[in-house]
Amino acid sequence: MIQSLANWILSFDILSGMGQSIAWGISLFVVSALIFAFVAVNAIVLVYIERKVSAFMQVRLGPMRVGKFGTLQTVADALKLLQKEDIIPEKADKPLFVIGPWIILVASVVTFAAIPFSDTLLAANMNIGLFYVVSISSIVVLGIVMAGWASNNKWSLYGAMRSAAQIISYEIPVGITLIAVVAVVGSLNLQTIIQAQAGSSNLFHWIPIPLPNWFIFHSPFLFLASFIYLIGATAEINRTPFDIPESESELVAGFMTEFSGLRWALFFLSEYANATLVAFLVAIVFLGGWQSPFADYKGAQISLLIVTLVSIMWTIFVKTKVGRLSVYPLGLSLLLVVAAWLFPGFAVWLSSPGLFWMLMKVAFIIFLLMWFRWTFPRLRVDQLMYVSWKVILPISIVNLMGVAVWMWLSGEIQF
Amino acid sequence: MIEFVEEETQNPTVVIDASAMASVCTYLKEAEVLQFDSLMNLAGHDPDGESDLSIIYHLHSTVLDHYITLKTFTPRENGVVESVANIYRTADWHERETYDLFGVKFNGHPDLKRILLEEDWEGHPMKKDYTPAEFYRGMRIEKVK
Amino acid sequence: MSYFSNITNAVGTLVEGMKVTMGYFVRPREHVTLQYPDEVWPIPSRNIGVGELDTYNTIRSKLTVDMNDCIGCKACERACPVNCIHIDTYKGTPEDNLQITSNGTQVKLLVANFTIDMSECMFCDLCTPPCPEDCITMTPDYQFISNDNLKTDVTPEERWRDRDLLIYQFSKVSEAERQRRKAEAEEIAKAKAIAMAAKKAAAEKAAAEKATQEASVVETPEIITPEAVAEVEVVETIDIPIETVLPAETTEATETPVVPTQSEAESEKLVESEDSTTKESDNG
Amino acid sequence: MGRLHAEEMVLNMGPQHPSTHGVLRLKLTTDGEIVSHIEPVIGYLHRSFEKHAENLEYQMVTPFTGRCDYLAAMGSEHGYAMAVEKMLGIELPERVEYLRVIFAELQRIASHLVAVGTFGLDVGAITPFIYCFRERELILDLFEMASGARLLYNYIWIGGLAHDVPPGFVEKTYEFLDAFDERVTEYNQILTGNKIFIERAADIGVMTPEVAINYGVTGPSLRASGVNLDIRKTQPYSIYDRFDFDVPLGEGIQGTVGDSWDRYYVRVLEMKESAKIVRQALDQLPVEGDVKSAIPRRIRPPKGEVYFRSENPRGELGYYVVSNGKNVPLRVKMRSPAFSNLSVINEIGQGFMISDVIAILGSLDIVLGEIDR
Repeated sequence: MIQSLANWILSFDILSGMGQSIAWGISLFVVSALIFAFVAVNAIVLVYIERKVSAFMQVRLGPMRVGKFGTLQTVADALKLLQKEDIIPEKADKPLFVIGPWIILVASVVTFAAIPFSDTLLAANMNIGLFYVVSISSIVVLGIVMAGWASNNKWSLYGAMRSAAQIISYEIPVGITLIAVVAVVGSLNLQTIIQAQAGSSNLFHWIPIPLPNWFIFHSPFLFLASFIYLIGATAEINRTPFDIPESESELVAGFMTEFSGLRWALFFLSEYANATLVAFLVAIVFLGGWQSPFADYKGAQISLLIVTLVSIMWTIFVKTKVGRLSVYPLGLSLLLVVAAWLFPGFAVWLSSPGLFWMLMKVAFIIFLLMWFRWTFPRLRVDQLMYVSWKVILPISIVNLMGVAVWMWLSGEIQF
Repeated sequence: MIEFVEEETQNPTVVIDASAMASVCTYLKEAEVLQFDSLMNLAGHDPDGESDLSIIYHLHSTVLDHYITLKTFTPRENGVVESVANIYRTADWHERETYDLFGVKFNGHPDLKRILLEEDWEGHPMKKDYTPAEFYRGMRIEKVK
Repeated sequence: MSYFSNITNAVGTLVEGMKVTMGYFVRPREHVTLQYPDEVWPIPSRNIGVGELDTYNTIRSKLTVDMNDCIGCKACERACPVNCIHIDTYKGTPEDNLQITSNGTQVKLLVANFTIDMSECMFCDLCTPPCPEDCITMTPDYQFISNDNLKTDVTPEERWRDRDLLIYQFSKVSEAERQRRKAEAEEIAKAKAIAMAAKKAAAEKAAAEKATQEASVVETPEIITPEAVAEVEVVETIDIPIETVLPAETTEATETPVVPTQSEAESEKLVESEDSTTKESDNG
Repeated sequence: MGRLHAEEMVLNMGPQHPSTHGVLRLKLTTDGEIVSHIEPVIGYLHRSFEKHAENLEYQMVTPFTGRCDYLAAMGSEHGYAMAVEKMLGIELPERVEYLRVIFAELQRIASHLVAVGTFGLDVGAITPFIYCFRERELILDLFEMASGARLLYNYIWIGGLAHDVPPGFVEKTYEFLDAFDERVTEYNQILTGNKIFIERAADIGVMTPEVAINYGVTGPSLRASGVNLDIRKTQPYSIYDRFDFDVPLGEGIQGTVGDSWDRYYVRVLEMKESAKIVRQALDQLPVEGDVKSAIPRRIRPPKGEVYFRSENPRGELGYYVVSNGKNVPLRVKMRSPAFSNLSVINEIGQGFMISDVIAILGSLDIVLGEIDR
């Protein structure tokens, strides 16, 4: 994207006089600014959505005062945070205290450089994209430890130590589940991973249910891997039920206890940037990235028909409160079916890849994370380690072997 | 040392010498036919601001389901009662409270210090002749009308 | 095997919980939030069968006194556990134009001062039942605050004055009249005290021993009964509330009830309550 | 190689801390995450209720009792009223007794709802807390209908009630009870059975019956240890002997008997039992009866003393009242259940982690207003 932007700048007659490097620099700056803007706006929107989602789950209304339905609430909150007095505790380790939040923010923003938003929209098409994202995002822990140590507060220190232990522990199962996918694709390039998921195929390639050719449906092992990855990633971004570093009922606010105003806002920003990043990775690696769920235009109609039938069956047979939930997918899919049959152009649009599908998948994953957060209690620190080392890690290792065996049996690789 | 008091209270009341409190409670707790294993309440009481303070123990046997009230008297200033905190652990805090509010010392208490008020508070407020100091650490103590 | 059953159990129970939250998420109409200033909680109203207050409700908020019915018996003052009611009464004179209450009782005392300090009130509702004329009541008016009173910079002095906003004066007697009555009463009390002192001196002369004994009795701290408190307090309460309650300017006769220092900024609610009380007193 | 030098750290939890249920301070001696000693420091909310009571008439003490255990004000008032009535020897009208039981049990449900919800909050589940408070609001509505207040009622007076219940109250209470069972199922779905919650609460802070009795622990916390001691059953006061209800005991379904999960679950079950009692009381409630008829004009109990205990939501609430024949009590001592319940925390909390101390504290269900008085 940077290169094409530079080329676009140079394509104007007036601007063509400037050197290649200057155009490159300008486009570099523009793209970074865009990414940062995305992260900032994303956080503001997500905070609002999170508050609304939590409110609805808790039979409340959530923010309602600022703007229509409280839509401007987080903007107001952000402005308030910016105005706040910048407090640095007297006994704090000042340089670390100042740097800490910025490291966290930078580490989480920089990862977006490798994330493909659509087939053309990405900052840098790296051939080690996945590796880059995973490794850079774990720098966050450095900032957390810095912030916790520098605060000179016992609660902060506890939070930082817990966080360090937690993030490092969960790196491993997360990495292994990602390796399973990489083994299937044979590339670390995120675009290549997405392109490998184009088209449609049967569930696990042999159960005759037509589904998009996403890796979540590739094999039972990758199906499992996607959930393991989701769990591990939830832990890595310190969200409930793994939010022990900032568990507000135990450690007051964990490593953020002493922070206020802008610095605290940075933590918030990076928290939501991380959540988005994880959602992006799940979408890219397991849910086909910017690929459409409807492989082609006939496929769109058939898939929608299936969703409708399932929803109808569900509504008829499951007569609980949850059963009534199927009204929503039913209504939506019926609408889409009718639209797709009436307007073939709409069906074509549905089946074409693009930013829309990417963001839909990301939104779904983020909603899932919010759903977790507002339902579950929090694990204890040793239980967290137990889950990581004794449950998720063995399963992910077995899973990796299973993927290899599956590929050997299905003939995708030969020895 | 021990005398029975017949009042219109629901439980039999026994008045015990302050120095014998611990041994009596040990007996009450361990005797087969008594088994008073639970100390329900320990209350200090200042009847009028002149006469001796009294400490009242309400015991209950959860096994045999019967009740007894023990009563002991102690001088207003520097009264000492044998502590029962080692017999009934719940007496630990109750005795601290009584010490805090009445100034009665409990001999043999593991950690006798104020519990509800600050360590450096002057006086023991539940005594009838208590008058608060003017200031506490520079803060004016408001007088109750 | 328990390892795997644990994992399946965990997944199963977590999904169970997620069903509940999702169930509520898709039914947001069941929310319980009340958007307070726009929507107001319906105050349960009921019949408590007291005089005109048939459909009165039990909600316990601001105290109000119907001064036309008050006979100055001080029953409420005695019943108050936190001493937030202050009443000064003086013997009625013909020019006071004392009326007959709605219950048909002839008022005999001039209630020169009737303040209720709502900042001290704990809404226990113990003052209303003892009232023989049912004139002190708790109203459902719970909105003591308004945006108009908001101040950004509040000095400690002003904060104290804000508290004064919660001290309500119900007596219709003017400040000047009150001062005059107070001075009169003090004079009488002084004369009485002189007489008492003379008597006492005589008694002392008669029996010096007995006098010393009496003094010691006075000094011993006894349990102060509320009656005693009330008797003692009359003198005390005369000067304290009046200074804090009414600023010096408002020396003119004021309408009931006077909410002090509200001349500039006054909430709608306060105006309403004032109006309603005035109306009531007019009717009575 | 030098040996790694490690020493214990003193951690001040509170008085300003999200999970100490008020202004409680716990001095934790920690070795890493493991807590080796807990020293509760109380008194931050001390208002000297007992000294107040010595200067007020008997009836005027009632509002102060409600302010001690502010989550179960009806229960506190009920206990105090019964203590003074016992001294006075008052026979109460039937209707008063039934209404008092209804309110005390509704209050028990409300109080346990807070206990259950805040325990969830302590282990990190925020949503069940809100659900619990939603139901509690319905109970508070009922209280508001009857007394006019939502939290501190001063409704149960010595010898009667402040007002009779309004028309429609009985129907509304039935309505609440009908809906309530389903809600409890919901809590069980979202919290009680949740594997993470069980992991956090089961086998944590195990209290043996001996320790519990020795420390004077009462109420649901004691019954969770398997001791069948409910004053409503063993020494029925008021009219509790007329109702058919069970006393739930801790059974160690998820771990050991007397662990935090048992303490939690006993409360959940007790809410159902209380609902049963309320339903029976409503069925039997006499229609006629003046709730104020037995209120004495002047309350001057004869010289003497009484220790009256009742089953408050948090345990045995005892009032030791001494009268000298005047209209002001000579001494009112409140034996607050939470005071004794909290003192056990050092015994059962040692060797657990910081997070567990929070869970244990939540499972003990303390109210600082009552501890500090």
